[in-house]
Amino acid sequence: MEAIFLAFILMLSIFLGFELISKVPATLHTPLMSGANAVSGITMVGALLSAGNANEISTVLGCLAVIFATVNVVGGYMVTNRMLAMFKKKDAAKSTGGKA
Amino acid sequence: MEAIFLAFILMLSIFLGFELISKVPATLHTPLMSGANAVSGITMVGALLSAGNANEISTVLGCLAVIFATVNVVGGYMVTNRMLAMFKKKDAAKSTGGKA
Amino acid sequence: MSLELINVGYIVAAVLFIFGLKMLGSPATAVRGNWLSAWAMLIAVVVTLLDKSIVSYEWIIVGVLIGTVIGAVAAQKVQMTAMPEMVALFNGSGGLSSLLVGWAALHDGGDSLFILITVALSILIGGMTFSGSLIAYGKLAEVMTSRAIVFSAQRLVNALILVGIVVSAVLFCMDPATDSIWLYVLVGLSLLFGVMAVIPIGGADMPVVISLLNSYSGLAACAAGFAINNNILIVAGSLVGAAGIILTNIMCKAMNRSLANVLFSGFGAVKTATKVEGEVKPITAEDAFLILESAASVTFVPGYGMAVAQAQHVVRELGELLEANGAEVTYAIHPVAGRMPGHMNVLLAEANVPYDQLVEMDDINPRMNNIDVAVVIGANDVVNPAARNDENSPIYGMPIINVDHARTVFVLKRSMASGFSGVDNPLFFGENTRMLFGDAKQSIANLVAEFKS
Amino acid sequence: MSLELINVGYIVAAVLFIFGLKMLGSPATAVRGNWLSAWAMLIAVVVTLLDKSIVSYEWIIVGVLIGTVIGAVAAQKVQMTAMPEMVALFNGSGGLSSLLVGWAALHDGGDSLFILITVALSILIGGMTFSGSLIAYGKLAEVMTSRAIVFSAQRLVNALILVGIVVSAVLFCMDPATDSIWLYVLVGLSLLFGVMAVIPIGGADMPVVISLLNSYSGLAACAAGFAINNNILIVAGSLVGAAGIILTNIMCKAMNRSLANVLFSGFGAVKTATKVEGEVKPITAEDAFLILESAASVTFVPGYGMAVAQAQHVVRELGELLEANGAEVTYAIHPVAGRMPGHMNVLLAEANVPYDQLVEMDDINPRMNNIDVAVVIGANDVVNPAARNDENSPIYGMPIINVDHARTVFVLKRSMASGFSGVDNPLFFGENTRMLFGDAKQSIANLVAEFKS
Amino acid sequence: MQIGVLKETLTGELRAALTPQNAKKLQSKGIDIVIESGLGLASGYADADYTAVGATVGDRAAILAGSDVVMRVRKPSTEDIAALKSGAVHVSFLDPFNERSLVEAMAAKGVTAISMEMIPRTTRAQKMDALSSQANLVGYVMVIQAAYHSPKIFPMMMTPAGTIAPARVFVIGAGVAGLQAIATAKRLGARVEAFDTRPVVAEQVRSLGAKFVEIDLGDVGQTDQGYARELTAEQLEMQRQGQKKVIAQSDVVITTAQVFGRPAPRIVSRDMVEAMQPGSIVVDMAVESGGNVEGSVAGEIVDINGVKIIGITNLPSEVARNASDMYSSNLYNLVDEFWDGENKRLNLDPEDDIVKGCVITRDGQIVNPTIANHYAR
Amino acid sequence: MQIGVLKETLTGELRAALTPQNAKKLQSKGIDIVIESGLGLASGYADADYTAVGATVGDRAAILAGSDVVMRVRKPSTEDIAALKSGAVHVSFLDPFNERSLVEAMAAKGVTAISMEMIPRTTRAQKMDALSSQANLVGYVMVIQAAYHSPKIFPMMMTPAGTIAPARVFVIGAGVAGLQAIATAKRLGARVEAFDTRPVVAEQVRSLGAKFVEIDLGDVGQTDQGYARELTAEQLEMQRQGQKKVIAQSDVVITTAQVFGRPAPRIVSRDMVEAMQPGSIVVDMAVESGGNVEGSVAGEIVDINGVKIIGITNLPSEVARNASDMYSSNLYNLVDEFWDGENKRLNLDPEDDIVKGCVITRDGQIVNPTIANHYAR
Ligand SMILES: NC(=O)c1ccc[n+]([C@@H]2O[C@H](COP(=O)([O-])OP(=O)(O)OC[C@H]3O[C@@H](n4cnc5c(N)ncnc54)[C@H](OP(=O)(O)O)[C@@H]3O)[C@@H](O)[C@H]2O)c1
Ligand SMILES: NC(=O)c1ccc[n+]([C@@H]2O[C@H](COP(=O)([O-])OP(=O)(O)OC[C@H]3O[C@@H](n4cnc5c(N)ncnc54)[C@H](OP(=O)(O)O)[C@@H]3O)[C@@H](O)[C@H]2O)c1
Ligand SMILES: NC(=O)c1ccc[n+]([C@@H]2O[C@H](COP(=O)([O-])OP(=O)(O)OC[C@H]3O[C@@H](n4cnc5c(N)ncnc54)[C@H](O)[C@@H]3O)[C@@H](O)[C@H]2O)c1
Ligand SMILES: NC(=O)c1ccc[n+]([C@@H]2O[C@H](COP(=O)([O-])OP(=O)(O)OC[C@H]3O[C@@H](n4cnc5c(N)ncnc54)[C@H](O)[C@@H]3O)[C@@H](O)[C@H]2O)c1
Repeated sequence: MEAIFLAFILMLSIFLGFELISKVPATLHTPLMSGANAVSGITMVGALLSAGNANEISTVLGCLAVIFATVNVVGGYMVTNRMLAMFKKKDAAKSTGGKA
Repeated sequence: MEAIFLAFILMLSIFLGFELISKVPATLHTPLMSGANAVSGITMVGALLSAGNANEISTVLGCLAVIFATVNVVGGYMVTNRMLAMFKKKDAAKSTGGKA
Repeated sequence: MSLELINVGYIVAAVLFIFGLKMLGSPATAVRGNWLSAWAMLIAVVVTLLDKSIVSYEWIIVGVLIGTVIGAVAAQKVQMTAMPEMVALFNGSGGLSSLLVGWAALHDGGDSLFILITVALSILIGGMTFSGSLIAYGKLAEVMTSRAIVFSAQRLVNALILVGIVVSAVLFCMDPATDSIWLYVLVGLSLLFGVMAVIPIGGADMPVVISLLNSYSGLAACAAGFAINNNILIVAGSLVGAAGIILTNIMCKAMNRSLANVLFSGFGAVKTATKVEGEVKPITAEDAFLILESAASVTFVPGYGMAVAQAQHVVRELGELLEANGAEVTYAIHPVAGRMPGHMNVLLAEANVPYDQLVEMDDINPRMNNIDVAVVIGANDVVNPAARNDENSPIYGMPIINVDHARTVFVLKRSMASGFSGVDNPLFFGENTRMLFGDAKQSIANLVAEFKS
Repeated sequence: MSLELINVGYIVAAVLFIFGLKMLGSPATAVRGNWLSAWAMLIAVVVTLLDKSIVSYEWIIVGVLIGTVIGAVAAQKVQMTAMPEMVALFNGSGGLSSLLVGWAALHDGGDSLFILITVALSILIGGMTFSGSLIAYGKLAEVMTSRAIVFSAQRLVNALILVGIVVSAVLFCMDPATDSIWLYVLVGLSLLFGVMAVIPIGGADMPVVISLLNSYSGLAACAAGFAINNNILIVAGSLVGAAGIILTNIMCKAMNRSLANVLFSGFGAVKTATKVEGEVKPITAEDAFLILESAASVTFVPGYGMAVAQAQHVVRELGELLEANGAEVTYAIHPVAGRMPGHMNVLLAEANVPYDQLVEMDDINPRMNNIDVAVVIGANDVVNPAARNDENSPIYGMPIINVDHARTVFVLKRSMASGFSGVDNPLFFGENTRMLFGDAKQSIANLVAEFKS
Repeated sequence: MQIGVLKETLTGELRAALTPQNAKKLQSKGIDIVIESGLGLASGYADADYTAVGATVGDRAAILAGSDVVMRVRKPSTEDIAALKSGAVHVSFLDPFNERSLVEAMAAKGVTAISMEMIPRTTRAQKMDALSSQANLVGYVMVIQAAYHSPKIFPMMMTPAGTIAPARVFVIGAGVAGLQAIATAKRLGARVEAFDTRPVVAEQVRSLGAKFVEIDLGDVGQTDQGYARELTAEQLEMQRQGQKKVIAQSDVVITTAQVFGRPAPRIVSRDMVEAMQPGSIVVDMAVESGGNVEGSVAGEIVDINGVKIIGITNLPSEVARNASDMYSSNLYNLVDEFWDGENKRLNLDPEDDIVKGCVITRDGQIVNPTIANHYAR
Repeated sequence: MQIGVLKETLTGELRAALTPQNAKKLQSKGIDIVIESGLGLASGYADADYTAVGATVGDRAAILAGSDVVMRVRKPSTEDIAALKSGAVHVSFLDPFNERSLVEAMAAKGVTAISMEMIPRTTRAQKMDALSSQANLVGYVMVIQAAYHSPKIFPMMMTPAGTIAPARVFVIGAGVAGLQAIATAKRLGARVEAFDTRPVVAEQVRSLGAKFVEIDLGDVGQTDQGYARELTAEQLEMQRQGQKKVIAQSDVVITTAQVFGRPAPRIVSRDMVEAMQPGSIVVDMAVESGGNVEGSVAGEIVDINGVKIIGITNLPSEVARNASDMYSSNLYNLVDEFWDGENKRLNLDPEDDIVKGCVITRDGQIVNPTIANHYAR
């Protein structure tokens, strides 16, 4: 029965994912890609569970997984943020430029 | 744990419901409302389970529920279909009218 | 059939419901969407029948037969114009069913707190959906007055009912006998609450209310789903619940109102509701577009406002789009439109409107009642029916362009202000008049954008 | 903390992820969207750490610290221009993590077939995401050639690898030892497959590939979620998987290509990739709009084609929209544009273009390299750089409007046909030239529609 | 009933008070139309065109003596008045403010005199408003005159032999004629600016795509008939100063400023004209009522330092065909409005707004209060 | 080097061959400019304007004798040619096809004669193309002339006193002048139709928003210089028939049909004119080269049954200011194109396309092959 629930969840999430992103301006393509990439670092949760596990091999694999996942998460969010900030700056520059 | 899965499912479904309907032309408001109403007749599934139940009171209540739910489902889909058909006819009339 | 397999069926049904709802939102796919959704329902019903917990089928068959006959006959017989009230009835029927399912769950389900709460919720939501839908039906079918019914202390009464509902629900959950008095109280109050919620809303707003009740009936199904622990009820119910709210919101927007305004305006505004005649009916560019799109003949009536807005170029663009769309387009020029003789000619010539589309007042008036849409662009005095009807009007006797005889009139102006001669214009309150407020250039540009999107 | 409570945290995280992704799609909310999503991640991580099955934290702390330092330093140091390759690396890292999580699940999870299959899937998808991302990085950072790498029998090799993957996965599931040789084969082949899938794709298409790989890494996380039976991994992973595919599709559309074309064109079309010079680069109205929207200075260069298309009215409309958008708009008129002296003046005056926006060739040319976008509307000879550069050209010596010096040039015409003087125009092949094919009026109208939607 | 239509006697007056089209419409109401021979010749209508629709051609004296309604464009001579039959209705421009003796003669003769200038400017009366219909054409004519005499073209042209800047046209007074002048000059591609003392006009000028020159004159306003109020001497001076620079830059200046019932304001002084470039053109529409421009001479083109001041007097006659059509329609609409079909007569109800405005004399009295007041002062 | 610019002697010729602006540009190249007194007066330029930019005012005889380049608008007299210095360059309109004696005189004198008519019609030479620059203005002028003389207004007006239909303008020959005429008439609000024998013109006419009248003449085509070919007698007849109806309905007919180097085709016959409404206007641009319209007289306005045929000859002089500016720029561009800055002289490379086209005589020879052939025939 658990598998059934998971299947429901999977199905609904996929649909939701499809619906969420509809019309994105080209300027946002890269930040959005990068942001989505950071979310895919959610595998970190799995890595944590593995790393904290009693089983030794699992711990080792998990620890490696934690490293990589953290790189993905931390780097991903920061890079996205930098991209979006640049974006904002340009807008600001434009509007002040317009006034000058 | 089951409640957790159900909550996930509920949350995702609600989000999906919000995302599904975005820009609907006014002419479709009524058919869409009617179509959604038919879907809400899904309570029929519950009614069936109740009516088929061993418990007597449940059977009675369930049987009534089946009646009402069936009215909703059958009537709902048929009415929606009629509305949409009228819609199509108008379009057809227009295009032939244009040619005449 | 195992629960797992049944649920696989439910997943398929859910997918189809999702596609179906999505497709219902677009004219090109709506018909197929409805079919998909119907198939989904069939699948859900069939796999459910295979459930091992169903021990007898007699009652089911009887119920389904009765329901099918009633539903089918009603759906076939109903007049096209009576569709909305029929939908209201169906919707109420679904709500009642959820109420019953919740109730039945008491008898065969467990009695964990979780289940009790969900049962109470299905009764509450199902009950108010049912009674509210009946009232909506009554108003639309004019079985009862379609006016907003208000009385003093209405708010107080409603508040009391709500308190009563909460109290009885709590008491019921604390002592969950299947024949608990609180259960009956809850049922009664829920029904009452549905009635009270809908009576103060005017008949013209009923479609919005039905859409909202429809959303509720989805939630009721969802609650029932929790009560009997059934996935498809939860998924489909909450889908409808959410989609219904969005749709309600869209419908409110199309009427240029907020949901709160629709639901509660009745309480405050008894006056506006009674003043049905003389009501100004604003329209959005989106809806105006839909009407224009299906029009076979459109006449533009420009006035001084078109000149002020310098809208001539976009007007011609719209004219061209309408022509491309198969409509016959004319520009009806009143001799005194504008502020100098030939004012409109200067502008329309500048915008390259072909001369043969310009028609004089005397040519257009006799065929005005064959015109689908007359679009009045910043004209006022020259389309003022008071010049025809009201002997006391200072412009009485001036021939006007009889746009009020057209099937539909759009008036594009920025406000309800009067024109050059300073007299009020009854056209704006006409039955077939819709006001598209805003700068004429902007309004027309919006229409053009609609045509292009 | 009980599993239930942890999952409540997960639900909150999921809701935030959903909002975050949605908001990332719109410029106004993107920054907040990213923050929401980051919070969601934090919540998910924190509640996970409360899980009772976690017995030791040392390794975790070490791992997190190392990962944080690497990620933060890399994200800080990277040049703005090198962002895409950095994203590729991060993505690969995530993929590798999923591979490892799947693998680890073998050691502490059960070994039901379901789990084995999901483990195999996480290894496959995670592995190919990892190696594919590395290749994408290499191409973008020009660590390796950015050209499409193709060799004969490539299809055959790829097919063999795929077969190998399936076979090893099946064999592994049939005999699921934690040190099964097939496990290692599967890992190796997955990595190889990622490499093989990306090398035949040209460097210019890498962003699309990264987006696709990103979608895969979401799916990998999802698979890992099934392997360890974790809801948030499934929800977030599949959200990213689906959203990534949609985004990939949007990006392909913006490049006017199909996904299949991006993924597989390398196999067939070695030639087009090398012929970079002398290539005609068409552009869609949508993309032209995006460039125009962010331009601070736009100059229109009308020619005879504008007259033929009678596009003057829409041109002025576009000009107004651009001005409203904050751009400085000019109309550069070449003295011989059109077919009679002053031809463009007649048309632009008709369309009410203000006189002070008209500039002469000699005024605009010196400041052309500060112009963001020059929009050439049905002009040809008067913008032909051959008049400047090609001594053999019959129009050599005629002064032209140097649109080729502008940052970007859009040329609106119907075909590659030459103009009045019949000579070819190298402008059309310029590095910064984009051809917007079609009737000029229609093309401009499309741009206007984009601005309005 | 008989309507007689007289041929114009003033030299240069090419208009006719009735066209065959309108004659036909009147005939179909059962009215007998008698015209003087040659009535429409100058506007392109032969006598035959009139007789073809049923009108008869009559002798001038007979028309005067025998018609119940006499129509013409210009004011009558005293002899003509004497020849009218008592009780007849006489419709024409009359200039009643300045033609006191004529008006009194008509009153004495017992004629009902309708002055076409005095049609009130209400929305309802617009179809009879001959001042507007003629002023409208005049606006067009003035621009064509200016273009004809200008050594520069109006539109901008960017050509291989250099760029021709658009002519700058400045229109002073944006009433009916002024607005049409603005529209016409704009059409020809000129860069048009305009000024008027009535503030409401700014929006109307902009509605034609031209620029309104803002000159702050303090409170000005307009009469309830929509006419301009007379400016104080001080305001007039402010206006002159404000316009000076604009005029100096203009290639064409068109003045249409009039104040109903008074001499036209003098707006453009000689020094302003002299500050203009040689080859510039000034058109003074108000030349007959005193002139807006210093140095303009009625009926002449004056050259001041290479600037031509055009003082053509009978501007509507420049487009006589359309002017006749318009004027004739105005008269037809007037008759139509007050026609009593049963009794086949004009029913000029003294209580009617329009009648109140335009009927000057009736039953031996000067019945129009504005005119009566004016004379009394 | 010295450039001398002569005042025009032909009566009614108001243009000047050089304006102060261009004089200044030439001066800044190190060229001495000498002008005849009064050169620019008629186009609004005083002698002082020239001297202000460094030109000197000289005596006509001295200019002729002392200049290396002589510029003017119209062709020289034989006396003027005799007074030139041998080897001088003479730039003007020359009408070389018809002025054989003048050309031969110039050759005999050893003058390099540049004929402005003969500038080739290539994209590169457009800036020197005086035929185009003047024709362009003429297109505008013809419409203003027509509007001035017409008793009807051009634009449509729907007014309280009835609707004025737009004037119908028919333009025959849509070359440079014809296209500008179409544009101008359109601007004024007329309903414009046009016809030309060259099929490529249809698109150009439509690109101005006017209607092209389709008349099937069989194969016509154009020369590689873009000029029209002469029609056969049969084709001309087909054209006349096709146009007849359009002309009868038109309020204004403007003809610009020319065939380079030959008398203008006779397109509008007397019966067509007679079929027009009284008050209609015909403008014949080709009146000097024989006339497109039967009955048109150079320099006169002929009235045929109420239809006016305008045969004004020197149309560019109607807008003398702009015409001078354009022509002067053409000449400046010509000098600029061939100026040898190092040696401070004109370098008329005989191999250059433009030189080949426009230089008629040089070193005592008639070097232009087209003209030489024409004379030989
Ligand atoms: N033709 C002539 O020669 C002449 C001369 C003088 C006077 N008149 C008089 O002018 C009147 C002409 O009638 P009409 O119907 O053309 O004009 P009108 O009665 O003056 O009405 C114009 C309407 O346009 C609206 N408007 C103004 N600016 C607008 C904008 N930017 N966008 C949208 N709407 C705008 C105004 O309403 P909002 O403010 O609500 O937007 C106004 O009600 C008649 O009374 C006539 O007698 C005519
Ligand atoms: N100004 C004058 O007085 C004059 C007189 C005679 C000749 N000329 C000559 O004309 C030329 C003028 O140069 P130009 O750049 O203005 O024009 P051009 O060189 O003739 O080029 C016009 C371009 O417009 C395109 N076009 C035509 N119809 C179109 C439509 N409906 N939509 C979009 N594009 C369209 C054509 O390409 P597609 O077919 O591919 O669409 C063509 O390449 C010069 O060579 C000049 O010498 C000028
Ligand atoms: N109600 C109607 O339907 C109707 C009909 C026709 C005219 N009108 C209105 O009547 C008004 C008068 O029109 P008209 O053309 O007959 O006016 P007019 O001929 O009396 O005067 C012409 C213009 O000159 C202006 N003027 C006066 N003194 C001036 C000065 N010192 N400087 C600059 N300008 C000066 C006036 O304001 C007016 O606009 C207009 O507003 C017109 O719209 C209304
Ligand atoms: N290459 C360039 O840049 C350039 C420059 C200037 C002109 N041109 C071209 O040269 C061509 C000639 O221009 P133009 O105005 O000097 O020509 P033009 O003065 O020689 O003739 C005027 C027009 O009359 C037409 N015509 C001749 N016989 C006719 C008949 N029987 N009926 C009707 N029309 C008749 C011709 O086709 C021409 O269009 C035009 O196409 C013009 O575009 C090209």
